[in-house]
Amino acid sequence: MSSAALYGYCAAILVGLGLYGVVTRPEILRKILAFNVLGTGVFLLFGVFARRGADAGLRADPVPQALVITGIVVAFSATALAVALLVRLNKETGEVAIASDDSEEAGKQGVRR
Amino acid sequence: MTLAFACEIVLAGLLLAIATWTIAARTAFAAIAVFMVYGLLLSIVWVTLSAVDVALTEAAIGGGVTSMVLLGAASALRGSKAAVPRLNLPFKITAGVLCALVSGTLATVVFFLPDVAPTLAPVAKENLAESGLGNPVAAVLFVFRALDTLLEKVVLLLALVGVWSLSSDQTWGGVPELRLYKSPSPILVFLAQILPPIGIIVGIYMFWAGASQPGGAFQGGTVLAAMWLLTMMARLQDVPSTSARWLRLLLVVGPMAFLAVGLAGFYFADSFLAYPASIAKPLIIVVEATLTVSIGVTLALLVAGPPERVPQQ
Amino acid sequence: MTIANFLLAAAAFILLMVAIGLARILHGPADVDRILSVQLLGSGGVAVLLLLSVAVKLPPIMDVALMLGLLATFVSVAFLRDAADSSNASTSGTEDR
Amino acid sequence: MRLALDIITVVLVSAGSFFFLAGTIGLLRFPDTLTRLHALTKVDNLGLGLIVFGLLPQVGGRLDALKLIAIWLLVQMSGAIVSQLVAQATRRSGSQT
Repeated sequence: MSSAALYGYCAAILVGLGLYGVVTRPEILRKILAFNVLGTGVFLLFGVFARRGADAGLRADPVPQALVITGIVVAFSATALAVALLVRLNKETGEVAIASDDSEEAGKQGVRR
Repeated sequence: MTLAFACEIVLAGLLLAIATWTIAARTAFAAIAVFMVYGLLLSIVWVTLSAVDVALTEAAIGGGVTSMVLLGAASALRGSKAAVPRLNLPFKITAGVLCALVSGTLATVVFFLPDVAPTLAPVAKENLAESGLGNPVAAVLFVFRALDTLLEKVVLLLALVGVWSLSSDQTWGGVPELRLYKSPSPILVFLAQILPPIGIIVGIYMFWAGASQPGGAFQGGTVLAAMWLLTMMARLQDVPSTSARWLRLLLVVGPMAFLAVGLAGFYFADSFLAYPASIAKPLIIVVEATLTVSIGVTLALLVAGPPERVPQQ
Repeated sequence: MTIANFLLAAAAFILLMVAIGLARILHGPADVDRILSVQLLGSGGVAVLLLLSVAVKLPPIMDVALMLGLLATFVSVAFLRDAADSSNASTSGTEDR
Repeated sequence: MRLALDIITVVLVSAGSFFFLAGTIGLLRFPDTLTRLHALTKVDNLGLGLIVFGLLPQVGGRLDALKLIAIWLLVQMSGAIVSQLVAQATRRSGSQT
C-alpha cells in the first residue's frame, strides 16, 4: 500500500466519522465540531489527489493544494458564523441542542438514559 | 522509504483515534481540547503528504483560530442548563451503518483511482515563470485561480457581516465580548508582551517567503490574528469597537487592493485579474501584503464574535 | 544505515511516544490535564517536524514547526483562560463534568 | 570529519529520543497534574533541546541552523510560561486533582 492510499482510506473513515457525529450528537456545538472533522476528511482526500498528481518535478499537484487552502479558510468562516448563531440562539431560547421529533418520541417512550 | 511509511502509519492511526475521541468526548471542553490536538496533528500529516503550504494553513487555522472560536462558544454555553435530548439506540445504529456505507464508498473510490493520476502540475510548472513567483501553490492562488481567492476574501468579510448582524440593535457597532483573563498573572502578561513581536516577525516572514516557498497571506494573517488576540486576552490592549473607522478600513483594504489590481487588468492586460507580465511579482506582493493585514483583522474579529457592549463615546 | 534513515526512525519513535502520552493525558480527568496534551504535541510535533525536515532535506518544513510551536502556545493560553476563570468565578462556576 | 559529525548527531538525537521515552513513562506513571507537568517539562527542555543540537551538524546553511535554534528557544520559552499557567490554573482549581 502506498502512503497516498493509506491516507485515502484514512480520509474515507474521517468523513464517515464526522458524518456520524453530525447526525448523532444532539448538542449543536458538537455538531459543528463533527462537521469540521468531516471537512478535514474531504480536504485530506484532496491532499491524496494532489500527492498522486506529483509530476514535472513538483512533489504534489499545486491546484488541489490551493483548493484546500481556500477550503480551510471558508470552513473557518462557516464555523465562526455557525458558532455566533448558536450563541445567539442560546441567548434567545436557552437551547443548546436540536431536539428532533425522533428524540422527543424516544424520550416519551422512556428510552432516555 | 519504509521508515517514512512507518511514520505515516503511526500518524494515520493516531489521527483516527483522536478524531474518534473528538466525536465521542463527553464534555464540550474535552472535545475542544482534543480537537486542538487534532488540528496540530493534521498539519504533520499534510507535511508527510508533501503539502507544506496546506500544513501551515492547517496549523494556523484548523489548529489555532477554529479551536478558539469553539472555545468561545463552549464557555458562553457553560452555564446553560437546557436539557440535551438523547437519541435512541436503533437510530444511532442506523446512522452508524449509513455512515460506514459512506466511508466504504469513498474507500472504494480511493481503491479504484486510476493508476495514472490526472494532474495539472505540468501546466502549473510551465506557467510558473510567467507569474514571477517561485511557489507553485501561491501562483495558483494569486495568478491562475485569482478569482477564487478574491471571492474567498469576500466570503470572509460576509461571514464577519453575518456575525456582526447577530448583535442586538442597541449594541450594533459596539465592542465584541471576547473572553479575557479576569486578572492576568504577571507571567501571562510577560508572554503576551514577548510573543507578539516574535509572532509579527513570523507573520511577515510567512507572507514574504510565500512568494518563493511555502507560506503566504493566509498563514501570515492568521499568525497576526493570533498575536492580536493574545494581547487582548491578557488585557494589554482593548478590544476595539466594531464601528471604529480604522478597523473598517483595515478590513477592506486587502480585498479592495486585490479588486483594484484586478480591474486594472482590463486596461493593462486585457482581462480581469490579469497582471502585466513585467510587474506581476511586485503587484502580487502589494496585494498579498494588504491581504495579510485584512485577513489578520478579519480572523481576529470573527473569533471575537458579535458586538455586545454599547459603544462608548 | 544512512543518517537520513536514522533521523526518520527517531521521528517515528518520538511520534509513537507522543501518541502514547496523548492517550494518557487526553483521558483527563481535569480539563487542565488535557491542555498538557497540546503542550506535548507542541514539543513532540516540533521535534518530529525538525527531524523530518533534515531527513528529507526540505527546509520549509521548519516553518511548519515554527507555526506549530507558536499556535500551540496560543491555543494553550486561550484554553487556560476558561480553565482559570471557571475555577475562581463563583457565579457561573458550574463544572460540566 | 563527516563521520564525527554524524556520530554526534546519532548520540544527541538518541539522547533526545530517550527523554521523550522518559517523559512518556512519566506521563503514564505519575498520579496528578503537577507531577505530569514535571515530566512534560523535561521533554520540552531536554528532549527537544538535544534533538535540535543533534540536528545542527546536518543542516545545510547557516540560516537554517539559526532558524533551528530560534525555534527551540521559542518552544522552550513559551513551554516554560505555559507550564506556569497550567500550574496556576491547577492550584486555583484546588481539589480537582
